[in-house]
Amino acid sequence: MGKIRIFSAKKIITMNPNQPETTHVAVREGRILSTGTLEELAIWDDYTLDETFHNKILIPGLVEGHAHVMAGALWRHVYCGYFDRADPDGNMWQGSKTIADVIELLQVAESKLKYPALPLAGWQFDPIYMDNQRVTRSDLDQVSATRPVGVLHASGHILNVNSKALELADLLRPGINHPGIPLDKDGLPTGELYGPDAIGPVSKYVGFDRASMEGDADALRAFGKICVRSGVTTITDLAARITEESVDKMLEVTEHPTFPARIVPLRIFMGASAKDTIDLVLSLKERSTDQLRLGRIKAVADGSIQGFSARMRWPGYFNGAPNGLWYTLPEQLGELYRLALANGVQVHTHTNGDEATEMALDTLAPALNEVPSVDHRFTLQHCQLADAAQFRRMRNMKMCVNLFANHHFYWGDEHYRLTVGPERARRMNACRTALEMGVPMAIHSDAPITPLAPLFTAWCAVNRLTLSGRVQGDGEKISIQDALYAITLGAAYTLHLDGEIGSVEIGKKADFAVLEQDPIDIGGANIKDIEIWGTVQGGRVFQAKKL
Amino acid sequence: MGKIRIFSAKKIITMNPNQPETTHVAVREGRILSTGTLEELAIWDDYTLDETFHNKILIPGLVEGHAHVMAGALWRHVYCGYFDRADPDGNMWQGSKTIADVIELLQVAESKLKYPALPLAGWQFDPIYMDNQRVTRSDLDQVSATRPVGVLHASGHILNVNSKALELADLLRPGINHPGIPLDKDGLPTGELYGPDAIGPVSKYVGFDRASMEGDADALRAFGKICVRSGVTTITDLAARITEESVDKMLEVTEHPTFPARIVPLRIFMGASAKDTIDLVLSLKERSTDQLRLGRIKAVADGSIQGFSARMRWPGYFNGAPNGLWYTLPEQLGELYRLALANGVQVHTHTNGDEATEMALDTLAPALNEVPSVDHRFTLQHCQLADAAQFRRMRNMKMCVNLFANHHFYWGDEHYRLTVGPERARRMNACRTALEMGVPMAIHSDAPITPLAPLFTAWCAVNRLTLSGRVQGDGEKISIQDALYAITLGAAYTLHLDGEIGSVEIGKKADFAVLEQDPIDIGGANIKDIEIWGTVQGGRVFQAKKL
Amino acid sequence: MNLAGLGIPVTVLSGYLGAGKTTLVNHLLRNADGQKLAVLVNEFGALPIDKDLIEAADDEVISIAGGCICCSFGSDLSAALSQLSAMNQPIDHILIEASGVARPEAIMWSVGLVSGVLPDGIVILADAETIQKAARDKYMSDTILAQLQAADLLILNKIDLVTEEEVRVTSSWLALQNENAPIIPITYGKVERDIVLGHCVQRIYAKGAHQDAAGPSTLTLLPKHNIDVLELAQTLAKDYPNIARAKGFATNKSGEKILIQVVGSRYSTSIVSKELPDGIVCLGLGETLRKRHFKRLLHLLKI
Amino acid sequence: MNLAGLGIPVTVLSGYLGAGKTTLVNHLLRNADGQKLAVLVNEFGALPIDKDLIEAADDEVISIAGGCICCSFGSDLSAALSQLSAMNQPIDHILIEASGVARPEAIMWSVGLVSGVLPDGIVILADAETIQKAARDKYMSDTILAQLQAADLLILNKIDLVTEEEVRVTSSWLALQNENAPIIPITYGKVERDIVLGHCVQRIYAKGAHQDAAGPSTLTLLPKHNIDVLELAQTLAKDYPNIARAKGFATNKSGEKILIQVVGSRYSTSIVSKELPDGIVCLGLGETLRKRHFKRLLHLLKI
Repeated sequence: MGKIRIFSAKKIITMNPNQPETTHVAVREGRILSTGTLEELAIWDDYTLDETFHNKILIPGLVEGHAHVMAGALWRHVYCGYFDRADPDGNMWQGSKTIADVIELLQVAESKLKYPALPLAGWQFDPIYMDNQRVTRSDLDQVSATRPVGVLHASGHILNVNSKALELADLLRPGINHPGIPLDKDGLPTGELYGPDAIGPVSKYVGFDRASMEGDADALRAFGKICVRSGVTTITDLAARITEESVDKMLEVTEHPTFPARIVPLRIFMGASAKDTIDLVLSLKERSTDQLRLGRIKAVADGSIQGFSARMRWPGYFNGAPNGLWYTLPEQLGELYRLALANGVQVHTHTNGDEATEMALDTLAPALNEVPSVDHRFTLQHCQLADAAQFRRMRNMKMCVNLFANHHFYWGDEHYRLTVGPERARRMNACRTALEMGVPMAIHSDAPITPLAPLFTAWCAVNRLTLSGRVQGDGEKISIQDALYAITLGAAYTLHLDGEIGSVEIGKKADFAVLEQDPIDIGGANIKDIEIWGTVQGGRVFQAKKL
Repeated sequence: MGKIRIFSAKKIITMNPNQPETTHVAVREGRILSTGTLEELAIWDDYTLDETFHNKILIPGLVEGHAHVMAGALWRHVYCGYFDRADPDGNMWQGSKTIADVIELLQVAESKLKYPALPLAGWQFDPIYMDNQRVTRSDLDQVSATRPVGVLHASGHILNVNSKALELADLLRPGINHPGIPLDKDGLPTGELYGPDAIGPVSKYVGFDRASMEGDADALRAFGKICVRSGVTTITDLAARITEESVDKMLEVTEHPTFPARIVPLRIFMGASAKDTIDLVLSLKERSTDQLRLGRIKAVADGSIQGFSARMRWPGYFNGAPNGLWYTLPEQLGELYRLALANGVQVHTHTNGDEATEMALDTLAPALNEVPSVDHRFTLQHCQLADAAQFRRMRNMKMCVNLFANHHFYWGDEHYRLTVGPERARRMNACRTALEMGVPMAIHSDAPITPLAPLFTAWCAVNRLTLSGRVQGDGEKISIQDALYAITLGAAYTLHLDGEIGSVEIGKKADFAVLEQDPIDIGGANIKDIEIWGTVQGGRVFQAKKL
Repeated sequence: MNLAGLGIPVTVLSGYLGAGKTTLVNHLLRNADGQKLAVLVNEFGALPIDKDLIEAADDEVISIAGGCICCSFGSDLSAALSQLSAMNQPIDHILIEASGVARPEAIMWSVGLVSGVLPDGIVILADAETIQKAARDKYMSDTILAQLQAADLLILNKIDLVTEEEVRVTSSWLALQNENAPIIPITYGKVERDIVLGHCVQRIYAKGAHQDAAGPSTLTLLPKHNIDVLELAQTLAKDYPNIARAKGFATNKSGEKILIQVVGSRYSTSIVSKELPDGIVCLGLGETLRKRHFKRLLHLLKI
Repeated sequence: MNLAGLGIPVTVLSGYLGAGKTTLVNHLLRNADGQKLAVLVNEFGALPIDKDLIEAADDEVISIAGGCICCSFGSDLSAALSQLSAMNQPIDHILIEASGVARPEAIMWSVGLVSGVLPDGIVILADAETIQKAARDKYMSDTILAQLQAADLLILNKIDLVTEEEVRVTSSWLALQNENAPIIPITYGKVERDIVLGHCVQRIYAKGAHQDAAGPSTLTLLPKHNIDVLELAQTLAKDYPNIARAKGFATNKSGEKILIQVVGSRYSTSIVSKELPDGIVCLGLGETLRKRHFKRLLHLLKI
């Protein structure tokens, strides 16, 4: 039996209604032995008092229910985003405000590369904030004419490459006939690649190899560091191409004593039959550890709204774009649901458009009738356009939802004027309706699509401000308390982990986010500005500054 | 793609919490393209601005979840009711306050009939308000001695006929031995016929043929007109004897461009086996159109409270009358429920007495355990005497309820002093309990049993006044908002249509009730007095005055 | 048998679900012996006619071997009865198979309002094994007891499934529910056609007074004078519980020819205009009917 | 058949779930007739290869009798195609079996970006019994219609399950959805290999111009002069709807050797560096192709 360590804090917000606030928490064997006053805790046994947090606020370790290890992987490339952002090691990267900034940033990075054949890649480039100026291969040829260079947009749906990259991919030739590859006056591609079909054949030449896009050991380690900086102690990898082999590596990384996060990878349903996928995750599940929770599946029903590939019900896209794409057939999804229910495997389903949500509901309902399950917690991920009637159906089917609250801020203005129009933009990610209809709810960042930062995500759900400063959907705002619940117990519930994490309670994991300010006192408008000192995960202290 | 028409209104109450009130709604292809300010709507595409409603209030088209096409059919006969009422064509019929009034009314109607053999029928006669004076064949012989004459009471359970009608039915003879057919001193029937068994053999001779009682094309058209006058855009025909053949006619009528209502007929479970009934509605379902929604079943467990044929739990009827009648065996109901659940067919069940409600619950529970269904929305119709424990069971079984709010007004005093006594009279149609126990709820008129007028029904649920002016069951009153919800989304939910109708939201049907006054401003005591200009149904404008 | 122009006799058959109504109906159809039966059903469940008996079926009417038919009366019994009585096909008897929720006496009242048909009797079927439990059912108890109380004849089916002692106990219990109706114990729905349908009267003409070898115990009374017909009918109905049925003609003191019908404890008399020989056939239960049991009766008839 | 070094021809096969894609693929593999096929699948469901055809299987590649192979392209089609074209094993044709949600034209665009392979045609399969209902499906309607519209050849499968009249009606409906693609009615997935894969051109060398006994109606055009090759290709694709495929070589007016490929209404021409004899093989639908049907063509070719 390990020794007891009692942490004191200025305030501990427990999310446990029996004792909403306290000042001390006793930890043993990585778990919470008890919370209360020092006097109450002292009677357990001998202890060490740790006063590191005496002037900090402790809250339950935050839970990110929808992110990707890629959020760690991308930092091996050059950050070209518009907003300032800290990398996993805590270096602050200034936002690039112009195309020239981006080119300069890449030139500096290029000058540091050793071998001439090494590719150079940038990411999170967002010309939406630069009057949507286009970038062609001649722009990137300024960075290098000899090594392949590519810059991935924040949306993930556009890649700009230089001439060398095109040449390597055998695309610097006339006669290319692809709607995602615009041609210049000279009949050669401009270097702009639109959509995964066009990006696919080139991305690997500029450095976006499989490891970059899906994560490897280094990426996982970087991912862990980002978690500490954002107060996250449990996080999903929501569309992992896990195999029996890749799990070895993940186990090695996550079991390391300094790895600071509990990873919940969901195997993506793609490229294998429902049965093979279930068999795989059932076998992976057995290999789960405290720090690596395997055995769940992620299915994808449609694409994205801003990419116009989400499936929309009438009247479709506001700008008249044709309806989006199905990524999985209803029949295949139905087979997956039935087999998963029969095998006690949880499935999360990506739906963005409201038609995709409807299809998922229409598909799960008969599966549940056939294979009843009292507590399946099948979760719709994103589910951005669901209306009240759909939330009622989710409640009736005991489903959960994980809404993409960050979308308001980053794309809310685009949704308003381009993709779905004012009315649906106001109801997007309808947190309040979800709660009022009784659907267990979480909110997420989809990192790296938007930065991992649950307190920022909470701020989005509380304020519903768009980048231009408009409140979009006043009726869907939720309270600070509801938002804090969503990023702790709410997200834990969607993973069947609310019995282990999400609140500061006896027996749960000793997972805390360590804050410099009190999220309740600071007020809804300022939650995003709270400074995060670091985390405690499984009783181990991780200070962001010292990673 | 059709043209956009934008309606302006003084105020649009949307029932959508994201945007509870607005001023404009854009309509395309019969559906709501968007709601909001004119500026927001204008950016969709070219539009026509329609200012017909600039000084009116729009609310979602009202949904009547329990009515019968017979409400349209009866107007082909003489209205003999106590209250003033408008017929489908808008002519106001003055209420008959005395027996003499009724006789005179019938005499006038008789004088206009051409052929001597034509029958003459009156309806909605209610001697409850005339000291319960009896009417015999000699009274009606004053109307005609040569043609058959009949007057149906408002309850539908008593028919008065003249001598000629008895003669045609071969009942004007001595030796009749039937408890529903009282005899005069001369040994011949008095002309009063009590109960369906006694009414049955005579009704057809006075003009209450099948078409009158169940509806035909003309009745359906009249029904549609009544809908417009009461703000209703979707309505059930709750005990239809639909066949493959009769659907042809219904389709023809409802598909006509000027037909103003969406009809939801529920096939009655009577005279055919559960399996045959399910097979029939499954085949009918395929023929559904936007305006005619087929594929649901109505079962009947018991009779009526005021007719003493409802099944009561202990202590039974207040006046000591013996317990009522079962209309369907529990075993047959159970078979229907199981087959319906297995085939995804929705069943609504008429229960009036609390024993009937208990039987339906006892029957559905094992069926649901055997054939689980996550979102069946099986609904109890009337369910007037359910207590809190029964509502809790309904919630647990995910059932819905449609309560007969109008009963308070029309029979509340009778229930108090005669049928169920004070305590149960106060809990009848327990709207508040239903909502507090979490049972999705609608309220209804059962037209033609009481007049179709959802705003009046809402008034009944809000005020719970009896005809004598007493508040009966103060604790079961609900708010105006809850009542408005019940007659829009609440009723839509019981029909699985809350995703299509019941609120003014993007994508839903362009169905509105057009009101002269604001139901919120006017206050609960006056909702029933709101003037109804007409409706918009599927984007088509129907002005009551111009029908 | 449209006896003497008085209308087709109508028997109402009821009993709770599982009592054996369908088996009994099929037994009667199989043993119709030249009688043309019409079966009216208000069925929620499966069609109650064995498939091998069905000759043809359209939406309305199912034709059955031997000229019998079956049709559904839905919600309009009067119309169905009127149609049957007006059919070209001669019908000897109408059997209404009422649903388990039916009030048989109400059905019989309705029958009484229709011209061309004649109420005969209410026959209620009970399963010897289950009737007492069924009569305690949470929901159906009062309905089942009311049906038993409405019976003119009670048929206790499936007695082979219980002991003789149990038959006695159940019979006593049934007699408590309805002290007037004779109780007829049977197995497999095999009840004597004559007992249910009362087509015994023609025997008067066919064979005179005698005892059949098979069939129920029969006794034919042959009044030799004009008698008090009403008193005779009452006596047969009330004082001889072992007479299940009696049917025949007698001449009353005013010289009018009267049809007597007795079904259990129900009796009716009707004036008949035709000239027919006097004679009343009685069908007995249990022990053989013998003249010595009928002393008061014989006295009454001055036989 | 890596014709004249232009790359391995790639056919995209698609159609909604249940149209019969798997049966058709297996039929082609069974009747490969010495051709080495590679089948690329992006399968969510069961493996689409009949077990008896499989010779060996590892995680990546399934070897099939007759030197054919099958592999899954997962999410990276380009990589899979590159690998295939670089394999030691010579491959004559690549068939991509696309999933039911696929946009076949998008797949073909991607094929067009890969060196070493050559877009051939998009073949869409439809079930004669279900296609019209499937095309009204609440969710899949627009996807299915888009697939039909993307077709160069439409194969109407399972025509044995419907009447001739229904085949006519369904064919007309298909023609409304895609007015350019020839419609090929078949049963049990049994389509002529040459029609799907277009391996007819070697006949020029093997047998010269003649009519096969079995197989689709064939006509071989042998231009005797340098001609306007583009006009020839266009004419074959647009003006002769009963030509499902045409493939072969001709010499253009500048003296360059040109490969002509026609799949339904899609055509392509490519300059070939090798020296090959001229000749174009046409595969017909329905009635026998005869030279007299091709007057304008013959005039063009100056034959």
